Amino acid sequence: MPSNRLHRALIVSHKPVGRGYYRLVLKAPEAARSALPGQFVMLRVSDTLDPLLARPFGISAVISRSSLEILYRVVGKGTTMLTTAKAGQSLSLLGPLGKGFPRPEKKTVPVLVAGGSGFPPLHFLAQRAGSRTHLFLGARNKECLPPADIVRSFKELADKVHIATDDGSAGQQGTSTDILDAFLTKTERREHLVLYACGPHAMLAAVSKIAAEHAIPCYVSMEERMACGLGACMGCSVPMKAGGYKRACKEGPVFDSREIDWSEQVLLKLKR
Amino acid sequence: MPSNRLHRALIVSHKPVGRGYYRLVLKAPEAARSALPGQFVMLRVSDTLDPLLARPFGISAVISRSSLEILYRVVGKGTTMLTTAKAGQSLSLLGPLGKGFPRPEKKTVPVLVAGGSGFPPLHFLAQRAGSRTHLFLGARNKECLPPADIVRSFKELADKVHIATDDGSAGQQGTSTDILDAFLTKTERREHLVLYACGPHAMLAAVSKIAAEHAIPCYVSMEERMACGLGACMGCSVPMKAGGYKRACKEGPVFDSREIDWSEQVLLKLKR
Amino acid sequence: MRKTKDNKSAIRKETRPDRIGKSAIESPDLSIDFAGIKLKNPVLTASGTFGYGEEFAEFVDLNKLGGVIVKGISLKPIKGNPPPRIWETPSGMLNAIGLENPGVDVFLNEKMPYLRKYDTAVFVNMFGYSLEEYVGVAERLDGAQGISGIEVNISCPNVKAGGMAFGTDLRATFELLSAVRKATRLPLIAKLSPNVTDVTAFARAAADAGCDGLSLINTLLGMAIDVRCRKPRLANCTGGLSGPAIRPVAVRMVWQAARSVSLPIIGMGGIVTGEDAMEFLLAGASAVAVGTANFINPRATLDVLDGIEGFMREQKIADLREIIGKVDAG
Amino acid sequence: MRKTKDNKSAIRKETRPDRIGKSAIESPDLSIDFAGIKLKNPVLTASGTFGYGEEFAEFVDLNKLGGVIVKGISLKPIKGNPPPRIWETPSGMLNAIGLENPGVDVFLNEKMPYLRKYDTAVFVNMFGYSLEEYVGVAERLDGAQGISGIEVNISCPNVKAGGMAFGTDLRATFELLSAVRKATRLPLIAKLSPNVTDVTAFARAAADAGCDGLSLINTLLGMAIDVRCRKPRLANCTGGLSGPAIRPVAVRMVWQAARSVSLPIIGMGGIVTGEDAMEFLLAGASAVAVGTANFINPRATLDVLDGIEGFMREQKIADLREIIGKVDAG
Ligand SMILES: Cc1cc2nc3c(=O)[nH]c(=O)nc-3n(C[C@H](O)[C@H](O)[C@H](O)COP(=O)(O)OP(=O)(O)OC[C@H]3O[C@@H](n4cnc5c(N)ncnc54)[C@H](O)[C@@H]3O)c2cc1C
Ligand SMILES: Cc1cc2nc3c(=O)[nH]c(=O)nc-3n(C[C@H](O)[C@H](O)[C@H](O)COP(=O)(O)OP(=O)(O)OC[C@H]3O[C@@H](n4cnc5c(N)ncnc54)[C@H](O)[C@@H]3O)c2cc1C
Ligand SMILES: Cc1cc2nc3c(=O)[nH]c(=O)nc-3n(C[C@H](O)[C@H](O)[C@H](O)COP(=O)(O)O)c2cc1C
Ligand SMILES: Cc1cc2nc3c(=O)[nH]c(=O)nc-3n(C[C@H](O)[C@H](O)[C@H](O)COP(=O)(O)O)c2cc1C
Ligand code: FES
Ligand code: FES
Repeated sequence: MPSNRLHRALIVSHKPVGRGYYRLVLKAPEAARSALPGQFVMLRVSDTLDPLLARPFGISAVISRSSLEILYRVVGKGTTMLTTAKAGQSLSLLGPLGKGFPRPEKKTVPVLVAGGSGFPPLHFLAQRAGSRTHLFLGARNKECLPPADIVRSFKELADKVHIATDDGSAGQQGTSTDILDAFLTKTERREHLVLYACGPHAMLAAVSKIAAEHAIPCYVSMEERMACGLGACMGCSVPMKAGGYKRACKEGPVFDSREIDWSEQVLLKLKR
Repeated sequence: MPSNRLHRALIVSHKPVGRGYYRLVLKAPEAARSALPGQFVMLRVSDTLDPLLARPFGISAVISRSSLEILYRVVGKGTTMLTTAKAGQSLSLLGPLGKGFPRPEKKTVPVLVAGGSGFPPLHFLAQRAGSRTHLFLGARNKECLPPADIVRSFKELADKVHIATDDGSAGQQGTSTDILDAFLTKTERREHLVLYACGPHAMLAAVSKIAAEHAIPCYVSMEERMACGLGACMGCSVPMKAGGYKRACKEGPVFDSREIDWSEQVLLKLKR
Repeated sequence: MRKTKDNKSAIRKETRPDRIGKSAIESPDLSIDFAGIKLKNPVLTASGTFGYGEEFAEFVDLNKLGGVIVKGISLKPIKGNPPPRIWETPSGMLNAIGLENPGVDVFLNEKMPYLRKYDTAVFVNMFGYSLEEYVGVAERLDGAQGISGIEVNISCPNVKAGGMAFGTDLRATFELLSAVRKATRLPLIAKLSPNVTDVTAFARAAADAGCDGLSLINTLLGMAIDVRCRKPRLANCTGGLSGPAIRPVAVRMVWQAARSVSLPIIGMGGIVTGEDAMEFLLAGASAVAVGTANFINPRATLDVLDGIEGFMREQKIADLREIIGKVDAG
Repeated sequence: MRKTKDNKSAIRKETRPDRIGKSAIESPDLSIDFAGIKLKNPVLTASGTFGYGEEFAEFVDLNKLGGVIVKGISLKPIKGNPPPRIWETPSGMLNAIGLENPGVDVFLNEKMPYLRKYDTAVFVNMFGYSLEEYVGVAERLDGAQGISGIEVNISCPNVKAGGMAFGTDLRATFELLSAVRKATRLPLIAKLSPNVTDVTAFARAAADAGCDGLSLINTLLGMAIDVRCRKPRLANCTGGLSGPAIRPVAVRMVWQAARSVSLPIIGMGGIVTGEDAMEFLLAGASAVAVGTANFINPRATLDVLDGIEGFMREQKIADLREIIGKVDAG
């Protein structure tokens, strides 16, 4: 019973793409075939026991019928180690995992909001959602934006890319939520808009609030710490308004923003 | 106070050389300059915490004024990981460590006895000792002998290379100690012979016994498990006939075979 | 599969003369009788690391396992601790899940039917916040079908009351296990805490209370701090350390316990490979459980099983009894 | 350097108003007053991992360290355990050296003169096989020059009598430390065993016995087995687990102890980097000791020191007091 979600994935290419990011293309035909925007994979960065756990990464694109793309930022031990993996080697890959973004309906105008390193799953969504898409990108400064190539790719895929930086070094000065709010306020026909957001918790809470104020549906991708990715360890819990927790890896990572208990969430997680 | 024994050593070349061995050439000028046959280095095989400890390897040759050679056999986690290090990368190297073989005197005829993967320090000794040297190599079968290139190099360096295999698949049938004993028995002028041995403990004990029977000086290199290589952890102890222990990394790894308490040694260590 | 509980204390099974010799080694016998429960092989899943089986059925044919030990069950549903609940450490991880579970009734109605479809032993890990709750769960499990045994968790470091509070007090351990013993006829396995000075005293208390086996070890109590935020990495502050990092402590405790009581032991703590499992068997465990390794490799249980079988072949060992407890400790 | 022991229980040092503000952050103040002993900085060497200082002098300018804690010393020379004495484990190592040492007289005559040449605090780790031996060593050290304090090892897991036998029994701990207390006027630091159910009880016993500080943790008792030879990897059978693997347990115990007694603590267990050290300081340690890391990097102590200093600069922390015990545990 070899599962079709556990793979030795061949590294097709692996290159730095600027601003601290790497682009990793993996050959994993079954995963590539079934992957949906918003889903993720767990990658083991080495065969040693330190680091021990696999790392979760969103799928940023399906490149061909057999390959998928990961865009990752080097932030710590695991991602640093991952950078040394060479094309031709293979990595243990588990996925696709989780539930993706609900598929935009025909008339929907998807509004994507990315903060920090939350853009990869949204890139895949843009790839699938077609040209009506709006993308909001926010960062502290120009250097913290996604790699220039990715911004370009977004510009090709989407109708419009709106950029904001705290210091005004690129796009408008402000946060992505500031310019999102302004955009929503001035947009007249809001009934087809749906928000899809991924980024730090504080930003997701803010987006969620704006969505509620404008009465627009909003889906957020919650990047929690994960051990198993399979719903077994109960480590990736997201607090629900209705009480209790749901698992980001199984019932998520994408949730309807109204389901989530943002008060507790924001309180506890201001770190990220 | 940067010590001249702690280095980031550049990998000059790193290749498999057959029979499960790799040849690693490291640029470490200060180490190369001062290294003596019988000394060793501690190499960290990766920057992760698993495997945690550095691995000890004898110096098998000094290649140039700035480089030294390590010959290692892939036996476990650390050596497997080491095989992935590429020329151009650098490794943390501590050494040269320990006391080497006492330098053969002018008239000495060095008789080298290598068992298992114990030949690398003897290769360096052969390199320095000149052409009077005799070498005895023993292994279970042909495939367990040192790599063919190394055997060839020994043949160039030494006066005579005597080979024995348990199954007779190369050289004479028997153990290296069998043919050593026969050689010593038939050699008439034994007063200039000095034995230098490296290999499994059981073999060293046997060589030591033969040396005593023939009243020939004998130096053995004791490859104990090591943590620090610096005499601090007290982990690498060798039991002494006079009582107590000495540290292989500091007072050794080379000892006069008469100093060692072989009874306890053999009893406890038959595993290796 | 019939799950008998006669001949309780025995780890042994009848000798089968027809399986001795060369042919036996080509297909070594991995079956064991654990406290009267027949297991196909000694590889189980550690509680809390394998869900209720279903989560892993895509990767592991549950029929191939010696048994499944399910995530801990309590009388009422439990919400668990707030996140963050996990943190990675060198060769290990900390968790403070807080025993989130749907409660014994939902477990019996929604999870057991799935597990009953398989021909594998099911062990239900359970706990309570009071002696009465422990007894309550045991009573409900007693009547249920398809349960091979109960693993009583008296060692969870992640809940304030209950859990470890019982498992680190000798008298409380004895009283609790005695009460649970009265509440069920199912084989009882006490899961001991490693966070004690002398694990053998607790092993003896479990034996005295009438338990049929021991599980050890649960996680070591640990803590990690985010030095920039100056906050614990876990919302619960402390958590349980598991994974390869703790294996030497686990092997030691299994060895100590095996020498001090005659109960069969399920050994666990950092098992990733067949060789790791062999260490526990040699130390005296009759079975092993794979925990954290399931997270890094969903097929870890089967890899461990293959590893044990391969090892037995290589070493020409026909029967597990030639291994269990056979370390030569001088 | 003058080593005073006035104002014993204090971890504090006088405020220096001239060092507050921006310039202070550019060169943060790492000095501390540990139990009345002035240390240049909080980085010490863990006993048994740094020899008697000399072994590392080639790599580390001892004058730069907060202090050196030497390998454990006993009344008479001790031969130690037979080999094998060490074994590597995931992110850790087991050792059963058996406290090999040349005895207190040789130490004072041959090792101390070397250490006295340096302007760094020297702590002598010591132990005995009986209360009388502990007292005997303490008496000899009391008269000696250049010793800043005594670290009493009541927690070595590798000797049958003595060591851990004291450290896992509350009453024995109290009696032993009280007796040693009477035998010397030097600052006394009790090195506690982590192999206990409740480390805070032992911390209190040490405080009650008049100790001036605590060291924790010593190694966790562990075991590893060579599955092919069916023998323990260590001739001593069990050994002490150290290294990054045990860090979460160590941080937890320091945190627990710091909350239960007011004695200053030397925290240790798996420290490799400055950030690792910061975890211990935030958990409540006033100083840290680097152990196993010295084996994988002989300059580890200085790297840890640089890491702490760099962290303080980055975080604009002028003084260690802004860190010690400052974890926000909710
Ligand atoms: C569903 C999901 C999708 C993700 N997609 C992407 C992606 O497409 N591209 C990308 O660059 N990153 C993504 N991440 C984050 C990525 O998993 C972490 O950056 C990575 O695990 C860090 O590993 P490390 O060993 O380098 O860092 P560590 O040394 O482990 O930690 C460095 C920092 O990263 C944080 N971190 C560690 N593990 C996780 C984790 N599992 N989830 C979130 N934060 C973590 C830590 O809190 C710490 O602050 C995703 C995370 C999740 C859960
Ligand atoms: C002074 C000295 C010089 C040495 N010179 C050489 C050399 O020139 N070439 C060479 O191939 N090997 C040499 N060795 C042996 C080499 O250190 C080990 O083979 C290596 O450490 C194994 O690492 P590993 O992680 O691959 O094996 P592991 O997975 O750690 O263990 C595999 C096997 O190797 C044994 N082993 C592990 N560590 C050591 C150790 N430190 N010393 C001895 N045995 C060990 C274990 O007991 C085990 O049986 C030398 C050892 C010493 C002490
Ligand atoms: C995420 C997680 C959840 C756990 N939940 C439970 C539990 O509910 N009940 C229990 O007795 N043990 C629980 N454990 C402990 C494991 O069953 C096991 O005893 C421990 O993790 C050591 O084994 P390992 O190192 O192989 O993981 C849990 C462990 C982890 C990592
Ligand atoms: C090889 C070795 C020898 C040790 N010897 C002693 C000792 O003599 N006295 C003592 O109190 N602790 C001794 N220890 C324990 C250390 O001082 C320290 O408490 C422990 O190793 C945890 O720190 P670490 O993980 O940084 O090594 C020894 C540890 C090791 C690894
Ligand atoms: S990561 Fe394990 S349950 Fe979600
Ligand atoms: S290896 Fe540490 S003393 Fe020899």
